[in-house]
Amino acid sequence: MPELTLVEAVNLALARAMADDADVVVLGEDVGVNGGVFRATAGLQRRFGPERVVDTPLAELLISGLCVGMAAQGLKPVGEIQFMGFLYPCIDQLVNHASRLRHRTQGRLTCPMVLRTPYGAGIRAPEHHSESTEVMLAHIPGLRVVVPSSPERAYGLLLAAIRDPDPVVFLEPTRIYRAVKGEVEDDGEALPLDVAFVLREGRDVTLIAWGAMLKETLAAADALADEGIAAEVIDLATLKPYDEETILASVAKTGRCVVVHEAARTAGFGAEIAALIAERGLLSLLAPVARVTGYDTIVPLPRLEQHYLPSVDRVMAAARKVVGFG
Amino acid sequence: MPELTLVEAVNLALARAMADDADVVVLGEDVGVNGGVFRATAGLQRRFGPERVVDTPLAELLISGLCVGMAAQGLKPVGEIQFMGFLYPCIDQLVNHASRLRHRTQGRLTCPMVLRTPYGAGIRAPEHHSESTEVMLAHIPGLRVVVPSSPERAYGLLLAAIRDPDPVVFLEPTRIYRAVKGEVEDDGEALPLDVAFVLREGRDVTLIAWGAMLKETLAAADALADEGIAAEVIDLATLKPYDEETILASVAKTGRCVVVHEAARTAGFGAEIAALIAERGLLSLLAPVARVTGYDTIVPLPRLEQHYLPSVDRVMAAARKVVGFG
Amino acid sequence: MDDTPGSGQDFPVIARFEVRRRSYLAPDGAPLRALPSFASDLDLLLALYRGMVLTRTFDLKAVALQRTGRLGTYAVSLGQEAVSIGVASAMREADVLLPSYRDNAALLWRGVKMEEILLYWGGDERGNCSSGPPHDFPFCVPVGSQAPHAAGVAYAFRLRKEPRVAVCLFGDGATSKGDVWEAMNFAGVWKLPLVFVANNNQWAISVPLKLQTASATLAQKAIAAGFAGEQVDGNDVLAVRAAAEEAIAAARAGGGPRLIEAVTYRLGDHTTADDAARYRPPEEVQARWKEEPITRLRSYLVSRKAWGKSQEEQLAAECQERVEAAVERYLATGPRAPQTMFDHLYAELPAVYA
Amino acid sequence: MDDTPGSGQDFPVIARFEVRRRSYLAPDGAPLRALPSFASDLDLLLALYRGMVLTRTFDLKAVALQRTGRLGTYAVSLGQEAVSIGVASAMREADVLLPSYRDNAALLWRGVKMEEILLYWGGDERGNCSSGPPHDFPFCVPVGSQAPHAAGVAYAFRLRKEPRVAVCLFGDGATSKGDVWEAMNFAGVWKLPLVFVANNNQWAISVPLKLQTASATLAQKAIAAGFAGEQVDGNDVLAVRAAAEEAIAAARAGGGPRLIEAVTYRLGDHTTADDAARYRPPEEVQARWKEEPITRLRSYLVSRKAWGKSQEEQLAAECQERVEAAVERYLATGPRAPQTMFDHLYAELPAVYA
Ligand SMILES: Cc1ncc(C[n+]2csc(CCOP(=O)(O)OP(=O)(O)O)c2C)c(N)n1
Ligand SMILES: Cc1ncc(C[n+]2csc(CCOP(=O)(O)OP(=O)(O)O)c2C)c(N)n1
Ligand SMILES: [Mg+2]
Ligand SMILES: [Mg+2]
Repeated sequence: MPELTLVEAVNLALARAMADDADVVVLGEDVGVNGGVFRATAGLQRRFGPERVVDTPLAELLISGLCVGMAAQGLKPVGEIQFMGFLYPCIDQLVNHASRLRHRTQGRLTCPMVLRTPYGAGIRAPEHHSESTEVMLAHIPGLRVVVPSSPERAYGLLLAAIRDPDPVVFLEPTRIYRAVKGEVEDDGEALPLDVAFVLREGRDVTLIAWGAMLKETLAAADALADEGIAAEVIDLATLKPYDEETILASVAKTGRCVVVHEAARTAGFGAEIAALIAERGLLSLLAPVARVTGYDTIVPLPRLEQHYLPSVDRVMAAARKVVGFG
Repeated sequence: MPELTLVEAVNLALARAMADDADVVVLGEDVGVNGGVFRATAGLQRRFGPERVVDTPLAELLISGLCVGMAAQGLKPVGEIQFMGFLYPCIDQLVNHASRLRHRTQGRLTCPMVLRTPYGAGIRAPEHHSESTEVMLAHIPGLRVVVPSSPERAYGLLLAAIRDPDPVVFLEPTRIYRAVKGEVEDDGEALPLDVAFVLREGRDVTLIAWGAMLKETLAAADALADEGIAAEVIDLATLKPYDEETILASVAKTGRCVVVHEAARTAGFGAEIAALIAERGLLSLLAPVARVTGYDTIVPLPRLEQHYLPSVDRVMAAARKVVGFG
Repeated sequence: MDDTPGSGQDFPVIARFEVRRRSYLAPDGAPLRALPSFASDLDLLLALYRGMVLTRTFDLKAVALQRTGRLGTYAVSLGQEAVSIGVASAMREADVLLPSYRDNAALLWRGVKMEEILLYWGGDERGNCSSGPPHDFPFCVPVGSQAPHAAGVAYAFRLRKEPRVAVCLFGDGATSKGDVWEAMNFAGVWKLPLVFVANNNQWAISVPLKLQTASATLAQKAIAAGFAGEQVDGNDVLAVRAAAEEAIAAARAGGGPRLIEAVTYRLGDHTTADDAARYRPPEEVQARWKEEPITRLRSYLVSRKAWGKSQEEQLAAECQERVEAAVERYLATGPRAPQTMFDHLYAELPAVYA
Repeated sequence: MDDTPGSGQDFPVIARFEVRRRSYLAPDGAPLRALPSFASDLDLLLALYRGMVLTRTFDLKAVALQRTGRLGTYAVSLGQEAVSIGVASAMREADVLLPSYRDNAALLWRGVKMEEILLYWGGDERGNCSSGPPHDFPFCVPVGSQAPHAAGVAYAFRLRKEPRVAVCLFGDGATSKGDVWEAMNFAGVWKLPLVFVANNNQWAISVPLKLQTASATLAQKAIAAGFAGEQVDGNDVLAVRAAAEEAIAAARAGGGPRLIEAVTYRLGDHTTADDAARYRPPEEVQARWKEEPITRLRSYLVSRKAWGKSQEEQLAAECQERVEAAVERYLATGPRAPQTMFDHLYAELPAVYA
C-alpha cells in the first residue's frame, strides 16, 4: 500500500469517485489545469475532461449555488473553495438552500453535494487564509460537516461524503495536508460518517479533537503517557451530526475531558461538546470540562500565529489540571 | 413616559441617534418612504432626508459592505437587513472586514457600524423569515452581538450600539416587536453593552435567555413561583462578548441552570453558556445544565412553528427537572 | 453616446451594443406590427388568456383568504400575469422552471395545483412537493438566490447533452443581487441553455426602479455577461411568449443564454403584508391599469371575433368554480403531526436525532 | 449586432452603447496619436517612470526574500506597474485608495514605505498601519470585497459634500464576484464619486480570461450599472494616467462613477506560491514581454531625448539602494509580544477578555 499525504488521499478519493460515478463533477477556482492551489485536484482534468473538472469564474457564492442546481438534477457536484476564508459567500446558499432543499420540497428535490475547503492556520499564509469557523456550519440543520485528520480518513470520509445523499461540507486541515503520511488503499471503501474515531484508548482523561489539532493532541497523549497519564484520544471527524455516544461513553470511563480546537473559544464547537457532557454526562464528571482553543481574537498573521494555535504544552497542561482536579 | 412597543423604541433610538449625531446614517431596503417593512424606520426619511435614510438596492452584501466603507470614513452607519434569513450574504463582510478592520490596520481604520435585523420565528411568516442563527455571529471575534428583549432595553442598547466604536450586530426579536409594551423615556441614555440583566431574582434555579424567549422564560418563572420554585431570570442581552460573571454568580447561588433559546440546539449559544458553567462553575452545580432550545431541524413553516419554539411548558419542565435532580 | 469616455478623441470603438424592445399589441389590443406566427393558433391564444384569467381569479381569492385569516402572507401577481404565462407557455415539460415567489401563473401553467400553492402560503411544506414537473424548483423567497441554481441545472443539461433548458425568473430588485450577476456571468462563459427573465414590475416593495439601478434597461445587464438581452412589453403576452420562445429555442440549439426584460407593473401591494399606498400614489397605479395584460389580450381576441361576452362570463364562472374547489381542498387538508418537522431533514434521520 | 434578439424584426432599438480603447504609445514607445496634455510635463513622466522602476526593483527583491525564507507569500506586479502607477498618480492625497493585493506600485506612490509592505507580507499586522494617507485602505485579499467599501467611502464624500474621490482597483477575476457588481450598481444609482479600475492581466491564477467571462471587454460591464466604461492599454502608463485623470475629474465634478479596464499581462507567477508554468506556455509570457510598460515608456523618453543610459544606470542603482535600505529596516523590525494579538481587537478590550 502506498504512503500518501492527506492531500494526495483527497486527490485519490476524488479520482476514485469520478471514475466510479459519471455524475460526480468537480468544480472550483483553479481546479482544472492547475490541479488546485494545493494540488488536491491534480490530474483530474486531464483524466476526466474540462466539463467534469470545471474551472469556474472567481465567485464562491456561484460555486455553492451551482452545486445546489447540479445536485437537484442528480449530479454529485464536489465544489472546492480555495480557502475557508473565502467560503463565507457560500453560507447563504448552504443555509437557505443546500441544507433544506430536501426538507422544503419534502423529498422531491435533493442536494447530494460536497463543498470541500482547506482550513485552519499554521501554514504561514497571508491574511484571511487561516480560518477555522467550522462551528458556523456545524450549527446548521440539514448539513453534514466532516473533518479528516489522516490520509486514510481523508480518503474514506471523502468517498462517504460524495456518496452521501445530502450536502456535506468537507473541511481539509491545511496544516497537515502534507505533514502526515499514511497508507491508503484505493479500495473504494468509504468510512462511516456520524461516527467518531477512538484513536487511542486510555482511562484517565478523554481528549477530543478534530482535523489538524489531532497532531498536537496525539503528541500530548504520548507525552502524558510518559507522565503516567493514560489519555483516550477521540477524533470527532464528523461534527454534524456528531457522535454523542462515543464521547459520553469515553467520559463515563475517564470522568475527565479536554476538548481541543484551534477555532476561537467562544461558541466554538468545543462548547457543544462541553454542553453535551454537562447535560448528559455530569454524573460521571470528576473535573470541569476543559477547552483548549484558539483565542477570541483575529487569527494573527504568521509572525504570531503559532502563539495563537493550541500547543502540545497547552493540551498537556489542561489534561494535567483536570486529572489532578479535586 | 409614553408606553412604546419594542419596534417603536427602536425607532425612537434611531431618531435620537440621528438627531444627536450628523454622522449617523440609516440604510437598507425599504427603510425610506416606506419606513421599513416593520416600520422601525418610520418617519426618519421625512425628518432626516433621503441621503441620511437611504433606500438601497436589493443587495445585502452591499449593505454590509457600504457600512464598512462609510464607517472607515467616520460615519456611523446603521444598516438594516430586512430579515435575518437574508443576512447571510453579509457574513463575509462581517467576518473578513467589519470585525477586523481595526485589528488588521492596528487602529488606523475603524468600523463603528451597526447592522440591525429582525429575527426569530413565531410570526407566521413565509419561508426563510424565521431564522435565529445568532450563534454564527457570536462566534466571531471583533463583533458585538446584542439582542434586546424589551422596549427599554431596545432603546438603550441600540443607542449604545450606535455609539460604540466597533461593529455591532443588533438582533431584534420579531415575535415581540409589538407583543410587549413598556415605558421608554427618550433621555438619550444608553445601556451598557457586555452586561447581562437580572430580570428576576431567585435562589432555586437560574434561567438564562435572550430576545423573544424571555417572554416564555419570564412566564415560566411566574408559574414556577406558584409551585414554590424561585427562578432567577437573566436576560443575556449581549451575546458577544458576554457577561460571564453574572451567569457564574447566579449559578453559584442557585446551583442549577436552564438555558433557553429558539435557535437549533447543536452548537447554539446555549452550548457556550453550558460550557462556561461546566468549566468554571462545575463545583456549584447541583444538577446538569439543561438546554431548552429549538430542534435540530429546519424551522417549520407556520403550521408547525409553534411546535418548534420552546414553550413555557418546556421551560418549566426543564426547570423542575434540574430542581428535582439528585 | 457623446459622453462615452474618450469619445472626444480618436480612440477606436472596440465594442458596440444595442437593446431592442419587442411588442405586438398596443394597450388597446391593436396589433402594432406583424404578429408572431404562433398567434395564428387561436387555441393557444385562448389558452394563454384562460391562464391569465385563472391566475387572477386565484390571486384575488388568495388575498381574500389571507384577509380572513385562512392563509399566510401572500404575493399577488396582479397585472403581471402575462410574464409568467408567456414564459411558461414557451417551455417544454422537460425544461426546468426556477421561479420567484410571484410566479403563480407559471406554476399553474406547469401543472401545480392551486391547493398546493395555497398550502405553501398557508404554512405547510407539503405545498412544495407539488404536482408540477418534479424537476421544477419551488418558489424562491431569498431574492435572486435561485439564479445560481439555474446555472447549475443548465450546466447539468449541457454536461449530459440533454436538449433541455432552464428558465429562471426574478424581479427588477433581484438584478441588484450579486447572485444573479454571478450566475449570468457563468452562463455566458459556458453558453448554457438558460433563459433569464427579469420581471420588471417597476418596484421592489417600496423601492422604485430608479433607486434600484441606473441602467436604462434591465436587458442591457446581459451585456456585462457577454450575451444578448432584449426588452419586451411584459403586458403583451404575445411579446413575452415570442421572446421566450425564441430565447428557449436558441438556448436549446446551443446558442447560449439570453436575458429577457419584461416590463410590466405591480398593480397590487407587494404582498398582503404591504400597504403600497404608503409609498406610491394611487394615480400612478390607476394609470397603469390601462396597460394591463388581460384586457389587452381580450380586446385583441374580441377584435378577431374569437371572444365575446358569453365566453367571458362562462370563463369567469369556470375559474371561480375551479378556485373555490381548490380552496375547499386546501381548507380540508388535515394538519400534520409535529414530529413530521424532522421528515426529509436528511435522507435518513441520523441516529443521534432519533 | 445582427444577432441581437428581435433584430430580424422591426422592433425599435431603445438603447445603444459603445466601448472605446485608449492608447497613446505603441509597444515600441512611438506615439500613436496626440498625447494627453500632461505628457508635456517631463518631470511628471520621469516620476511615472521612476515609480515603475522602483516598484519592479522592489518586487523582484521581495521575491528573492521569499525564496530565501525571509518573507511570506508575495504577489508581484511584474509587467503591470503602469496600471497602479498611472491610477495613483492621478489621485489627490485626500482621495481614498482601495487597492487589491497586487497594487504595490500604487501604495508606494501614495507614500507607504517599502518596509511596511514587507512587514505585511512578512506576517506582521503593523505593516497595515502604514505611512500612506491614513484614510487609504490596506491591501484587500478577499477578491473584490473592497468594492462595496469603496462605494461606502464615496457615499460618505457625497453626503458630506467633500470634493474627494474613491478609487478601487481589482483584477479581471474580481469582476466575476457579486461584490463588485453590487457596488457598481449602487455607485451608478447614487452617481458616486468613485472610479473602478479593473486590472485585466488576463489571468486569475490559472484561470484565463475566456473562462472568467464571455464579455468581449471588461469595460462593458459598466453598462449593466448604467455608467460608462472605457478600455485602456494598461501597458501604456500615459493611457492609464489620462483615463484615470479624466475619470477622477469627472467623478469629482459630480459626474458619477466610471469603470476603467486596463489591459495588461501578468508576467510573473500569480504569487510566490504559484508556478505559472503549470498552466501557461512560456512562449505566451515571452511574447508579452514585448509589450511591457517600463521599456515602452523608456523608449518614448529616449526618443524625446529625456532619458539615456547614464540616467538609467543611476536610477537602477538608486532604486537598488532604496530597496536594500528598506529591506534592512524590515529585517531589523523586532518581534511583537504574543499578547499584542489582542491589541486593537476592540477599541477597549472587553473586561471579560482581560
Ligand atoms: C435576499 C432577499 N432580501 C430581501 C428580501 C425581502 N423582500 C422580499 S421581496 C422584496 C422585493 C423584491 O423585488 P423584486 O425583485 O423587484 O421582485 P417583485 O417583488 O417586485 O416581484 C424584498 C426586498 C428577500 N426576500 N430576499
Ligand atoms: C474571494 C476570494 N476567492 C479566492 C481567492 C484566492 N485567490 C487569490 S488571488 C486569486 C485570483 C485573482 O485574480 P484577479 O482578480 O484577476 O487578480 P490578479 O491576481 O490577476 O491580480 C484567487 C482566486 C481570494 N483571494 N479571494
Ligand atoms: Mg419588482
Ligand atoms: Mg487577473
